[in-house]
Amino acid sequence: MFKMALQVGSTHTPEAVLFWIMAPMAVLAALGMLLVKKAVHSALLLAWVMITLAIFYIAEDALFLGIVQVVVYTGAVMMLFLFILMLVGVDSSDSLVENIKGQRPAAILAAIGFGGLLLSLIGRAVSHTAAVGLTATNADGNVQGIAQQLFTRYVWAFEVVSALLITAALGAMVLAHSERKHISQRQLSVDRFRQASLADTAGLPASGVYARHNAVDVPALLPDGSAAPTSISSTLEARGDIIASEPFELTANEEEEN
Amino acid sequence: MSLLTVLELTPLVGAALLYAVPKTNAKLIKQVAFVLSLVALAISALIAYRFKSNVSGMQFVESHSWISNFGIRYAVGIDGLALVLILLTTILTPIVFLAGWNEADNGRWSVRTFYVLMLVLESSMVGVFAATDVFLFYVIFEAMLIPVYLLIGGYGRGERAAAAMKFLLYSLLGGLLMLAAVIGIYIISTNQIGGTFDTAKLATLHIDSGTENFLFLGFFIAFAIKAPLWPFHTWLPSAAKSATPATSVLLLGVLDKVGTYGMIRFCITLFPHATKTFTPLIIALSIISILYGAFMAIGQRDINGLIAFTSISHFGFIVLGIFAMTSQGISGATLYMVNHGFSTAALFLVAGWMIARRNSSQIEDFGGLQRVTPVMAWSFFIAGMSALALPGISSFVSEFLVLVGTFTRYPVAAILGTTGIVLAALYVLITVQRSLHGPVAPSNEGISDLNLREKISIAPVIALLVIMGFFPKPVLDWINPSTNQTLQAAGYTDPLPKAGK
Amino acid sequence: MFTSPNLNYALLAPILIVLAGALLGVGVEAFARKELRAPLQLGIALLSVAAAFLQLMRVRDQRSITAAIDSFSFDGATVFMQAAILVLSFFAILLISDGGNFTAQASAIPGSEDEHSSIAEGKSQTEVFPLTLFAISGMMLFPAATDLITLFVALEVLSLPLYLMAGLSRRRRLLSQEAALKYFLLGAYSSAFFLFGGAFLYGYSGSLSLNSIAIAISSNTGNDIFLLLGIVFLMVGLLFKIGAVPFHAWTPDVYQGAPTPITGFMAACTKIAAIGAMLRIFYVALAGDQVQWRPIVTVISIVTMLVGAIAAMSQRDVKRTLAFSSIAHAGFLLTGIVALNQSGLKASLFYLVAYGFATIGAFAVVTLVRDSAGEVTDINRWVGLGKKSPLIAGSFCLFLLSFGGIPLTSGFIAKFSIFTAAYESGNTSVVVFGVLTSAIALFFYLRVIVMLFFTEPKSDAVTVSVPSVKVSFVVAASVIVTILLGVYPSLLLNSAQTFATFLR
Amino acid sequence: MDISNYIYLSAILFTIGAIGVVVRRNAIVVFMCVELMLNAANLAFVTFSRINGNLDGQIASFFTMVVAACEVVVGLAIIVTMYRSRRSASVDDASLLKR
Repeated sequence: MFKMALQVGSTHTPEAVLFWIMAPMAVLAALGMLLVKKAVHSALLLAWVMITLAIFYIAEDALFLGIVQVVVYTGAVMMLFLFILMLVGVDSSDSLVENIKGQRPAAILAAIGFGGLLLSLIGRAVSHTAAVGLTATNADGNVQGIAQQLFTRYVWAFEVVSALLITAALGAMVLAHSERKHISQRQLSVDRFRQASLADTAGLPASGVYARHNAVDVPALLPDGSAAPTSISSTLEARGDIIASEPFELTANEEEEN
Repeated sequence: MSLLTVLELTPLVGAALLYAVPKTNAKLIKQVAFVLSLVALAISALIAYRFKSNVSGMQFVESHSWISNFGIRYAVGIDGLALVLILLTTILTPIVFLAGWNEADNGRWSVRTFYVLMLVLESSMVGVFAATDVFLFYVIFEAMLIPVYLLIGGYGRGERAAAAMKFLLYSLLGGLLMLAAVIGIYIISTNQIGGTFDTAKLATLHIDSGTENFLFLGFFIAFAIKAPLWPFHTWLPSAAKSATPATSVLLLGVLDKVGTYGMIRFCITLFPHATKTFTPLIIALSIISILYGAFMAIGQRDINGLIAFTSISHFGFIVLGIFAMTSQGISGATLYMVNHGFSTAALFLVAGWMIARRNSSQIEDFGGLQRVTPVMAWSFFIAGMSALALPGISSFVSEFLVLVGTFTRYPVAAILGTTGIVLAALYVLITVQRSLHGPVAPSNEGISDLNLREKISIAPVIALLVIMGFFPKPVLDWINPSTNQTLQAAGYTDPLPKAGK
Repeated sequence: MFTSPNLNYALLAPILIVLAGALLGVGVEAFARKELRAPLQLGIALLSVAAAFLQLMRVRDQRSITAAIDSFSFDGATVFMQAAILVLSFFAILLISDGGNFTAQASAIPGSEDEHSSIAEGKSQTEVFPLTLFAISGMMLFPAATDLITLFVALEVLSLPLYLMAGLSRRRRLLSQEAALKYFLLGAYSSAFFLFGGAFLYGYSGSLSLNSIAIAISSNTGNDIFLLLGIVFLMVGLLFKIGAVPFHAWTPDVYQGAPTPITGFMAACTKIAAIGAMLRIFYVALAGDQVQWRPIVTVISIVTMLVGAIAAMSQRDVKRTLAFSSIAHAGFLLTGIVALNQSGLKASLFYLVAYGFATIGAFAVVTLVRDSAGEVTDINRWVGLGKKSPLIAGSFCLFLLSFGGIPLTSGFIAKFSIFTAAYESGNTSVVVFGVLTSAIALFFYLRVIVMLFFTEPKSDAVTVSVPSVKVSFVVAASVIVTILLGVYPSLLLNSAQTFATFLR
Repeated sequence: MDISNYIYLSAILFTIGAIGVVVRRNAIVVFMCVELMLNAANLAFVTFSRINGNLDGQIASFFTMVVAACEVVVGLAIIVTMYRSRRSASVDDASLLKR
């Protein structure tokens, strides 16, 4: 499958070793991205693929891109992904249940066909490929070469990209920024102490407690003052360890006194 | 500016004027519309007066660049064929205005809208017959569907929305096929003589036969739907049943003639070879139309349905005459177009009055009208006789010419066509017998006869039916040069009379 | 060693003016008082679009392919399409500014207390205006770009604001956010295809510029398989953008969910930009390889027309119906690409303008039809609208007739000229299918007209809100243009003819 | 080693990304798959840059990275908004729109 005949398009052994170690791992990581259930794992696998690519870029005489790949892509973009995953919930995972029956096998089949076709076409194409290599082009340094191109030939596109950056910032603002009008906890407590009376500064008393005795063998009282036998554990009842509830019942005149 | 353009603009100006009249003043609106249609009639009379019948080719020619990128021009001009059809239009329009004075009162929209649509329709009918630029013809051909659609859907009876829709869809479908053919012939002209839509120039193109057949079919199917020829006729009965009498008259009397007119003007002139190829098929279709229409008419209980099916039969005759490719055949067919216009006008108008009075369109509901309403009954009788092609009434001449013209080339077809006449006698007489004679049905006793307005409006139609029956010569004089030209373009000459005749 | 690049700013100015307007708009968001923002933003947006148009008219006769080194071609087609985009955007901005279509606060959760209070406070998300201006600048650049990088950047500049704005609907916000998500994911997906295709074209020709790709094709130096892969992937990306079958699935959802003015803007202007770029790519860069791509585009064109027309019939939502109609129109427009001749370019230019005006007008009408809960797009509730407001319903019918290609509307001339071009190039099959599809499409346009005019209104039918000056202006202008271009198309056809050139 | 192996790798990664977009349901994962596709395209650009012997491909990659960064900002903002509204980032749950 791999044609070794083309001398111009071939490189020295170290790169081959690098490629044959890293490339299969990258493919496995990419496949894993598809197969793992948790989004976070997918993100980490993608980061791995990106780092692999960065190494490849450097191996392919694209030093600048290799660095940018690590800094911008793996560093910034993937971190953003991870942030969002944290926000949405790290546990967020896919249900791997199919929604449309037969969709997944069909998609996989189509993809294998698509990929196979693609690979075989490329396979036919590359036998004619002869690489020029970048040694001459990079004579003044890769970064210098890119800068030269970027600020002359592609300066217009470079200028227009600024519109894109502003759009992105503006877009994030529109969707995420909301004017604060919730009062913070701190403000709430300050307000509490500034009010006229300090009577309920520590908070209001808890509502409705009706028991007059705190032993477990004394029944609770219902709102109308009568005892509630069911409030006593049935074990105590079976053992007969119950105190008569009458003394604790709230009588009518007692209520009036209060 | 050619008088033709003036004639096209007059109804449009009228339509614009109607917007100056307050919407509520229905009477004034009707009067303005009627007067404008009379003005149009006068202008067309002037055109007819100035028309030179001994000159072949187009007269009153006018041509301006319209869409220069495609070589499209506003080009008008008439020969005898177009003249008679324009006259048919301008004569029938004031008649239907007068006859259907109260038709618009119960429509979905206002009276004004009705008359605006009618006047726009008149203008576009004149335009479609006058156009000598294929693109202009096509645009008007399609655009005039909209007013008819709105007239049926907005002012008709019964299942009017559905009928209007059916009409529009059929016509638009045909129109689109024609559009493909129009584009095709334009491209061929671009390659050969520089892009043009001028009919005369297009006739000089050399088209390879496969393409020509396709282009011919594009045009022909559009016209066959319009004409309507079996099997493209199914929209007609429902439209005729739902439309108001005035709309029906213009639709069947004039608008559908665009189909047969287009066959002569475009199919035969532009595609003579394809015409030869398809003639047997078309003759067969027209015979089927004649017989099918007649049989269906016999079985009809609805009076408008009856008229619609008789029309299908008559259109069969017209198409038969056209594709017989003899001078009598084409002249007869052209004359038939005019006569059929007046004959259907009479039928629809009288039938409309009958239906309005009786509030039913079933034939068996009209028993003994002869005794109750003699004038109406006689009018209906005469109209029926013209549909039957009784000698002495106009249709006879044209039907005779068609059959004679056909016989010299296609004897079998002519004989089969003659059966159609017998069937016509059957369905007309049965209808007349059922509706006019016999005992007076009790519910019919209170029916009033035609009032003065109705009498005035039907009188000219009946007069024309009779006059044209005895004295068709002036019209034939107009028609004949253009007939000969058509035959010449198609490369036919009249077959010599067989020895021993 | 480093020579500073020489840009022709006069020719880039139309784009730069719009961008400047957008930046000014961002500044207004940051510094202006709340109640001042909306009028200021509207003024800035309209002024910058108008100024850009004036500048464009000033330099319309200049031609240059080196205006921005090799990235930008200022030729006839560029001028025409930029002018069309600017005029239509002007209308779209008027619609956008017409109150009540956008959410009061995008960050508030739908149905929350927060949302209610921001509505009560009468807030509005005025960032829409700068976003629109950014999108316009991208649209202006996209059909003019002559290298793959600029094309890609322009594609993103025009898409990102649209993704955002699709999610800002005031009512049915969940639906709207969902539309934004779908639009975004599929848009990004298609960008990836575009880019991958670009990579292969670069691999084929060794250059990113369209002209060099054309030269590589004509000199036949590269590897044909790379070329084929490049064309196919690039095409997939572009077909996604114009909503051609089989990449059309997003269109109805996004059209339905997005705020109606944005839908109109998207439908009219994005189509011009995307078709414009496609025309340039296929006419300039890939014309030499037509044997490979022309059959594919022909088939896609036919299938797109058919699917759009047939699927539209079963729709019950006005906006979805219009979406499928736009799919069908994408098919018709692809016919112009298949034609691959000067008439094809001319016809496409005319078609885009005619379609753009009818579309903006139609969506303007959609914003007007409401009930107490807001816009009503259920077609069954539009029944009998013709009786209540004949003018508005009549205009809508006119736009539909134009979509259907009835004579004396602009749509007819557009279809006529594009079919003529295709016929001229020998692609009769496209014409035949085009005509057939027109017939099918007419069926559903007529069905809507019947509902509006020939059916009695139901009790729960909707009202037409009294149109503001802005909306009436948009509707009236669209009506006038649609009729004028139908009756006297030479007005625009002549300039389409003059400007139908690509500089190479 | 043949340089074209990088192109095979790029095609494989692109294909995996393209499948991922279709089969995965979580919007964030779908988006990550798009990123994978963009990375694959970048690898192709860089490799072709080496084969062609000019830097245009590397420039294209650079632009792709910038553009992708912007796209991520916008895309994640949209996804977060969606998530806040309905507590789910699944594409399937986003199906109010009629299919």
